[in-house]
Parts: sequence; structure tokens; C-alpha cells
Amino acid sequence: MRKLLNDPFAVVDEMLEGVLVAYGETIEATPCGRGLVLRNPAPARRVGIVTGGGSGHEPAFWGYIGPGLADGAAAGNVFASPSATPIVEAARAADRGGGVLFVYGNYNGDVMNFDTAAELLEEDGIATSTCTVSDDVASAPAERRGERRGVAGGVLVLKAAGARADEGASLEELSALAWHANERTRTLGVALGPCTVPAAGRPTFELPEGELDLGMGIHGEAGVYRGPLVSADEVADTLVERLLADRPPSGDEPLLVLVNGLGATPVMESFVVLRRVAALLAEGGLRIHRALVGEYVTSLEMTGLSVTLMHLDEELLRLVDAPSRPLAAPPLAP
Amino acid sequence: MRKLLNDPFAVVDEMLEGVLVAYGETIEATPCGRGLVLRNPAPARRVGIVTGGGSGHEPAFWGYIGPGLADGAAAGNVFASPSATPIVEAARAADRGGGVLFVYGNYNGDVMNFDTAAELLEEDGIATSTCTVSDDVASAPAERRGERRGVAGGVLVLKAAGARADEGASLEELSALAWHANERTRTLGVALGPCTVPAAGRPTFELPEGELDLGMGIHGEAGVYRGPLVSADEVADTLVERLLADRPPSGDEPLLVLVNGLGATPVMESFVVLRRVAALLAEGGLRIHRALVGEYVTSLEMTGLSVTLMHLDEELLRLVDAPSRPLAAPPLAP
Amino acid sequence: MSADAGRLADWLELVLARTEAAQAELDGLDAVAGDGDHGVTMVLGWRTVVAGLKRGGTPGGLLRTGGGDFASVGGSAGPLWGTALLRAGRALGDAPTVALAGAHAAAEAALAGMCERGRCAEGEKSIVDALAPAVRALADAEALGLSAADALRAAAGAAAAGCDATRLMPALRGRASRFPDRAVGHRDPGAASCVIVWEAAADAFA
Amino acid sequence: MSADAGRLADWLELVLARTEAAQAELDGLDAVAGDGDHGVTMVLGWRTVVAGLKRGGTPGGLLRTGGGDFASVGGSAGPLWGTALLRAGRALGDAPTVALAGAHAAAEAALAGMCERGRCAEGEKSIVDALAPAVRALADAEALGLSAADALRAAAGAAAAGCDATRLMPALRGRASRFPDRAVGHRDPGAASCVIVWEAAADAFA
Ligand SMILES: Nc1ncnc2c1ncn2[C@@H]1O[C@H](COP(=O)(O)OP(=O)(O)O)[C@@H](O)[C@H]1O
Ligand SMILES: Nc1ncnc2c1ncn2[C@@H]1O[C@H](COP(=O)(O)OP(=O)(O)O)[C@@H](O)[C@H]1O
Ligand SMILES: [Mg+2]
Ligand SMILES: [Mg+2]
Ligand SMILES: [Mg+2]
Ligand SMILES: [Mg+2]
Repeated sequence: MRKLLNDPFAVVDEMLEGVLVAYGETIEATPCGRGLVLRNPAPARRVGIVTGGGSGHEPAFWGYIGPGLADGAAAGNVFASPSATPIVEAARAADRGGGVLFVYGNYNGDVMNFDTAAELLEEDGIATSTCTVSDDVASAPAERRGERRGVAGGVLVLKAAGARADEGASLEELSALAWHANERTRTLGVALGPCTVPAAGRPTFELPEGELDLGMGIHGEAGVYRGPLVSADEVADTLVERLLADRPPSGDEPLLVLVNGLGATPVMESFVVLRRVAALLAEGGLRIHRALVGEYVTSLEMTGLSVTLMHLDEELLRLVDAPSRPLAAPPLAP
Repeated sequence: MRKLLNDPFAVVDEMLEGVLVAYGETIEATPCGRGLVLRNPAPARRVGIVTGGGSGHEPAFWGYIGPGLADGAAAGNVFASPSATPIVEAARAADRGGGVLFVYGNYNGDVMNFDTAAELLEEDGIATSTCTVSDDVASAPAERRGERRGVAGGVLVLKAAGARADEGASLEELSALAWHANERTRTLGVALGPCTVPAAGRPTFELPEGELDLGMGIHGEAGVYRGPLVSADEVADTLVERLLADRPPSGDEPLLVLVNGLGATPVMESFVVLRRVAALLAEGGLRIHRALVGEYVTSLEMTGLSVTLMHLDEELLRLVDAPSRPLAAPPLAP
Repeated sequence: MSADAGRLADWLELVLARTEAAQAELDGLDAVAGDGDHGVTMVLGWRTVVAGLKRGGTPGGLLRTGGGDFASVGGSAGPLWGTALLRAGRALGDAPTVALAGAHAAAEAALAGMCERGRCAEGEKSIVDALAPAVRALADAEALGLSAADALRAAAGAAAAGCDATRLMPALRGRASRFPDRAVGHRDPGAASCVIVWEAAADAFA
Repeated sequence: MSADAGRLADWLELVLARTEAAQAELDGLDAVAGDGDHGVTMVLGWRTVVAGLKRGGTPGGLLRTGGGDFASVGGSAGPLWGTALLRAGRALGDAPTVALAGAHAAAEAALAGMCERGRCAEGEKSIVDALAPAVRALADAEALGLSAADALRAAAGAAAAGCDATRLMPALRGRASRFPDRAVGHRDPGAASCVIVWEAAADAFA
């Protein structure tokens, strides 16, 4: 492994110690240590937002704590859902009496733990609602959209939900908006090289130099196509074509584009891909409202990137332009 | 190569096309295409700031255009200084009559091209001054500090200079401040894996898994020590020890700490290292004013990280806390 | 056999040691269509359980606190095994020792809890495909009047056979279920780590 | 020999072709103690020069615009070769053809320009260690009354010998100079790419 580690089984706790060194003025840890919450949550919100998931996707998920975004986040072990405890603790801190929305990627482990947390919170009298993000078009056919995994698009759903919460939405309204945002968000990624879970010590999958895996999940779950590496333009063509086929655009709705680096791919290459994505969309008569480029949801040191398209109606257009300040992630709005 | 590319010789121009897709509302390209400048530079400044350097270090250098930072930047080919032309063009756009400060890393190629630009600008009647950042303690002994290379610490020097420019400093005052900031900034890095210049197509250096190179330059220039990979804590110990030996701290001056990922190293590991850096500094009775963690100056997909310490006197303390908004880099101030 | 808390602790320590030894194999099975970390998660889970043993208590008490501890590792295995251990502990109550009938009832409760938590059933290529046959084997052994030692040996064999049978199954639960056929030909990692639990029981309570 | 703009263009095209062929070797020499991109930069430089030839002009004019073009690739090689070509072009003025005396004067000017721009001199393990001996060889050949073809052949030989001698030198200029001894035993990449220029001249103007 080419990794700077001490005990690989302790890497998440050690990371979180470092996180508190850097951001301890803004956030604090919950009693169990695995929940992180804003010290001074935005007063405008009636409903809190909690996100979370396995570690190894930094800056997701705790990097999206901040004004306009999440009030708290729960961190699991590497590529493993957080347990119910930090979720419960973060939700308690985030609740202002109006309940808490959970926004997280649609994975079996996360669903079990967040659902358990919701049950426990109900006993505390804290209402919750859940949006399981399912933007990864490679992970199930369109008819079974609800089974799809959540990947980089979750950040955009969270951004929209955060803005809506700041408008004072109720739990029901907020949950509806989050599902609406999820419905309009599609992602497809490509991997060019593997990643290694620190405590496993070996790459999660083999991917020889010169090959690509289309649709690989952000934990290295096998994708839909393996083949020789082609040019950046050809990759962009495939991604955009499949994304638009999965949800045909309505000509007058602009798109929010996110080119997300998975870890080892230099951001230079993400811009090369964005250039082609923009050209293709322009050819198709489609308008880009904004393009975000950077490492928003990583997969340790996986090589590759994903492209997300969010189809913006008027409400989403308003929400994605709202101010926000992620604790530790690239900017989401001007 | 595990890279998404079209013509590798065109990668910088293709990247810049993508950059304009993402940020074209905020910045524009100069006539030659390789200079990028703010469309609406801050009115408070009398003196403009231009930075630049080879590409492959993204978000450096154009990512640091923005309020409180640089007015413009010149982008060279991968790991090669920009030519004088984009530097001249960016400086012309940045000049408000009070001259332009150049802040860039101390490399022979950059010095030749920025000096040529300065000569050409003199003919235009635009005064310039130069701060060549030389924070890399591994690149020359302390007695020959002026020969040292500039690495991640350049971002902190730029940040301080940007804040001072916003205070309305003259060219002479601004230049003095930048050199002062440089004098108080020290960086040391460690590489665990190589990077590949796209058009070269082969790794710049060999570094077997399980070894580290201490002091390797951000272009893969050989470091000062090769040896077996040790734990994150041991690496942090070595970095901090050497940094403090190179410039012993004065007990009452707090430190700005920057843990900078070189490309492929997951940010998780940078936080693990920060945790240990903070513990060591605390043991030594030293205070961290702020800790920044992220990819500020990369080396394509090199694996590894660097630690920078900036020793803050009252003036620098004021300047590093000033607001700033980099176009495309992690935050530099709260 | 009639196991006290000490024997139970021995069993859990054996489970941990064998899971640690099998970690790379379990990670590898999970890498086929999942994310390659099942061994890591099981090691973490059993480590917290074993670390918690020092709090002491009855066999049922140890399993109940162990369930909470295991759940704290999260992932998929955390809530599934956490619930299983918790329910088993509840079934045991606070008796100072456990005999075969008690063990069988506890295992039934564990299985039911896991299926509830995971919304899963046999035949879906999951932990349950090892756990359910083991529980049935215990029931059969009890009906036949076998010794506890023989019953656990039979359960371990049934778990292993159940695990082997997952080779032929498409994956219908968890991460691997997005492409059900991808892991056909391979054992389910969750079933494989469950076999270790039963084999350790057969050895620890022999 | 008395070269016109067409011959000059042939020469520059040959330089480009050979630099492209040698790119990996030059990158490799630069990787020893530098950043492994000298071949890339030289290819880019000669490509812009050759692309600019279509603008036409006198030999001196082609070298002057070529100097501007080469400088536009930046790096270290850009300003050094850009200045060298520019100064050579200025020395040639706008004569329609160049004879040996003119070539010699142009080469002297190129060398002086490069040393000024790079603040460098012979013996520092740089381009100059190939360029300076080549210029001296031209002077000697002129004094001896050799033909232009023979003079260029001699210059190419001198450049190659100068380049070979850089093996023994510590690096005192450029990126490699931070650890002067690291590249001892290897040719300087800048000197090696300069040899290509002179060998191509000897062949193109033969
Ligand atoms: N809903 C479920 N019901 C039963 N077993 C499950 C379920 N989800 C996952 N599993 C089991 O968990 C195993 C994977 O565990 P692990 O790798 O630790 O979790 P994750 O998929 O979160 O990384 C699967 O092989 C399967 O046996
Ligand atoms: N100041 C200088 N004077 C003369 N030659 C130089 C100087 N700096 C660099 N060189 C030459 O340039 C070569 C390196 O070129 P290149 O790799 O293109 O530039 P960079 O170091 O910017 O990557 C060196 O081998 C040396 O011959
Ligand atoms: Mg997992
Ligand atoms: Mg270079
Ligand atoms: Mg797994
Ligand atoms: Mg070089």
C-alpha cells in the first residue's frame, strides 16, 4: 500500500481527531465520537438535516456540514455505514423541534442503520424523514430506479435540501423536495484504477492499466462494462449519452453539471472532460446553468471520475443558487 | 497511463477550455489563451497580483485567482513555466496604475520567463516587483535559502500578499510583505508514489510500493532521503522536527499549518497526519492558529503530502485571517 | 454440556481469532461483487464484542451487551449481527448457564431478529443461508436427544453446507444484489463468516 | 553551400522529426535529476517553430519569428532557445541566403543570447556545453577555409563531444542544480537536444 497510516483499523478515529483540530471551532463531535455537528446551527431552519455514510469518500460526508447544507453527519468505518448511534446523536443535536431529514446514499447497510436510528429517535419524540439518494444510473435499470445506489449526485440533493430547509420548510415539505431533487439527478462514472481499503490492505478490485470500468460504484462495486481505455472525449460522449438517455432533457430546463474526481485523477482531466460535456450539451441545444468540478465524493485513491446532471426546474434553480458554505468541500454555489 | 486524455500535448489548452466553462462568469482568458484574469478585480487594490507556473499543480495557480488573492495567473505547459506572453497579458489586466507584484515558486524556468515579462512590462510603463517563494526546506541548506524551491507554502504567501494588497499597500510595501511572509514559511513533503507527465507517458521517477522519498519536489525532483515507508506518525514526526529545526519557533508566535495532499493520497490520511502534527506542536508548547487540510498544490497524481508551517507575527496573523475567495481551491480562511 | 459465562467468552475469543485469520479470505469473497471489506467489518465487530467481555455478566447479559457493541461497527454486518446477538441474549435471560435447549431457543431468536432487521430470508445468498440450516440442525439434534457437543458439531456442518450452497445462488441482498449473477460461483462472504461462528462453537463447547 | 529559406525550413523540419524520435530518451535524461519533461518541451518548441514556417520570409526572418514561437512554450527551454533563435535571426538580417560566415556569426549571437538569458556559461552542465563547442568548431572551420558542409559536420561532432563531456559535470543550472551530483554519469538533456539541432544542420545543409 502507498498509504500513510498507523493502525489501519483506527484510521477513521484518527482522521476525526484531525478533523477536530482543523474545524473544532465550527463543529463538535457527539458523545460516541462518530457524529459531527455544527456548534451554531442556522437559526432559520425548522428542520435539521443529517447526512452520513461510510468513510473513505471525503470530503463526503462531514465536509458538507455547514450553512446551507447539513447540520450534522455520521461517519462509518471505511466503506461501511455508520451505526445507528452517531446518527441518533447527530439528529438530536440537529433537531429544533421540527424533526430531522436524513439524506444519504441508497445502500443496504446505510438503510438498516438510519432506519434503526429513526426508530430510536421516534422514542425520543423526534420525527424523521428519509431521502435515499439513488442517482447512479449504472446500478439498476430505470424501471428499478429506487434500487439504484447513491453516488456524487447526493451532494446536489443535499445542497437543494439545505437551501429549502433555510427557507423554513416543514419536514414533509423538505422531504418532498429532497425526493424531487433526487428524481432529477443522474450520475454515471468511470474507473481507471482501483482503491484499497486500509484495513484490507489489498486493492478492492483488479483493473489493469489501459482498461476502464464503466459504472463502477464508489466502493469498487463492479460496473456495467469493462473495456480498453479510450480518449477523454469518447468517455465523455458515453457518459453524457447514457445520462441523457436515462432522463431525456426538457429543452428549456438548464442543467447543473458536476464532474467529480474519484481520488487519484488530477483535476486537470476533469476539466478536459467538462470541456467535452459542455460541447455535447451545447450541440444538443441544452444550457448549463453551472458546472462544478472537483473532488466532491471520492473513493479513497480510486482513479476515475463521474459526471452528474441535475435537471433544474424553477424551484431547483432557486435552491442550487442559494448561498452555502461547506466545512471542507469545494464550493457548491458562487 | 491511467489517464483521461485526448492529445496529451494539448492537455493544458483543453483544461483551460473546461476552466472557462466552469468559471467564465468570473474570469476571462487573455489574448494568448494562457493567462486568466478576474473580470471584476477588487477596487480597493492599488497594486495587482499575478501568479503562475507550470500546469499539473491544480488548483494552483489559476485556482487562486479571486477576492483577497491573485488578480490573474499564467498557466504553463505541464511542469513547465508559462512563457512571458501570458504573464505580460495578465499583468496588464491586473495593473491599476500602481504596478504588479509577481508571486511564484523559485524555479529557474519561471524566473527567466517572469523576468522577461517584467522587462517587457517596463517598456509599457508598468512597474513590477517579484517574490520568488522558496519554502521547500529539502531543496537547499538553510545558508542558501534563496536557492530553495517554492512548493505548497506559496499559497500562504499569496494569501498574505492578497490581504495586504486589499489594504491598499504600495508595490514596495506589498513586495516587502510577501518576502517577509516567505521568510516565515517552511514546507517539507514526502512522496509515496510517482506521477506521469501526460506527454511523457511514463512515470517521472520510480518509487516502489513500500518506500518513501523525503523532500521530493513537486515535479518529482529527487528528495533528500529514500527509505522504507514508515507509519503516518513517524512521517509526521520527521516532517515537524525538520521544519522546526530549520526555523526554530518563537514560543509566543502561533503557527498556520497546512497539510497539502499531492494528488492521489486520500484526504483521510492528511487528517491523520494533522492529528499527529497538532499533538507534537502542543507538546512543544506551540499554538496552532489555524490548520488547513486539502489539495492546495498538487503534483498530478503523485502519492504523498507536505506539511507547511507559517510562523505568524502580528501582521501575518491579521493578514491570514482576512476574507478571501479562491476561484477553485479549498478555503484559506474561515 | 452446560456453558457458563466463561465458556461463552472462550467461544467469542475463538470466533475473533479465527475471523482475524480468515480476514483476507472474507475480504476477497466480498471483493467479487461487493466492496471487499467484509473481513474488516467482522474483525472490527468481534473485536468490540471481545473487548466488552471484561464488563462481565451472565451468558445472556454478555450477548446483549455484545449485540450493542457489534452494532456499533455499522456497515451491514453491524446491525445484522448486533440484532442477532441481542435477541439471543434476550432469549437466554439471566440464567447463569446455558444448556442445549436454551442455546437452540437463543439461536432461533437470533435468526428471527436478523431476518427482520435485514428483511431477508433463506435462498438470497446471505448470512441467513448459513445461519438458518445451523438453527434447524440444532432443533433436529435436540429432537433426537443428541449431546450439546454433537448438536453444535451438526450445526457447524449444516452452516458450512449452507454456505457452500450459496455458490449457486444469485445475490439478492446487500451490495452484491445490484448484479445478482456476478457472484455466482463464489460463496457469500456473510455466510462464510457465519460458518466460523458455528465451527468455533462446536470447538469451544466440545 | 549558401542556404535559402527553403533549406532552412528543411533543417527545422528535420530537427523536429529527430526531436520527436528522441523525445522519450530526452525525457528519461531529464528524469534523472529534473522533472522528466525536456523531450516534451523540445517537441512542443520545434512544433510551434515548424508550424510558423508557413508565414514565410527570409532565413533571418524565419529564425526571428521562430524565436518568438519557441519562447511561447515557456519552461526553461522556451526562453533559452527562443532568445537563441531570435538573436541568430537578428544577426542574419534579411539576406535571402546565408553562407558560412553568416551562419557562424548567427551561431555566435545565439550562444551569447542564451548565456545572457540563462546567466550561464560553459562547464555548468547545460545546453551551452553542446552549443559553445559547436560555435567554436564553426569558427575554426571558417578560419581553415573548410566548406560549409564540412564546417557543419565538424560543429555537429563538437556538439556531440561537448554533450558527452557533460556526463562528468555536476549540474549547476536549472532544476538539477539543487543536487549537483545527482546527475553525474548522465548526459545533460539540454545538451543532448542541442546535438540534434547541429546534426540535423549537418545533414540538411550537406
Ligand atoms: N439485508 C441483508 N440481509 C442479510 N444479509 C445481508 C444483508 N445485507 C448484507 N448482508 C450480508 O452482509 C454481507 C456483506 O457484509 P459487509 O461487506 O460487511 O457489508 P457492506 O456490504 O456494507 O460492505 C453480504 O455478503 C451478506 O451476507
Ligand atoms: N539557466 C540555464 N542555462 C542554461 N541551460 C539551462 C538553464 N536552465 C535549464 N537549462 C537547460 O534546460 C534543461 C532542462 O530543460 P527542461 O526540462 O525543458 O526545463 P525544466 O527544467 O523547466 O523542466 C537542462 O538540462 C539544461 O540543459
Ligand atoms: Mg462496506
Ligand atoms: Mg519542466
Ligand atoms: Mg462489504
Ligand atoms: Mg524538465
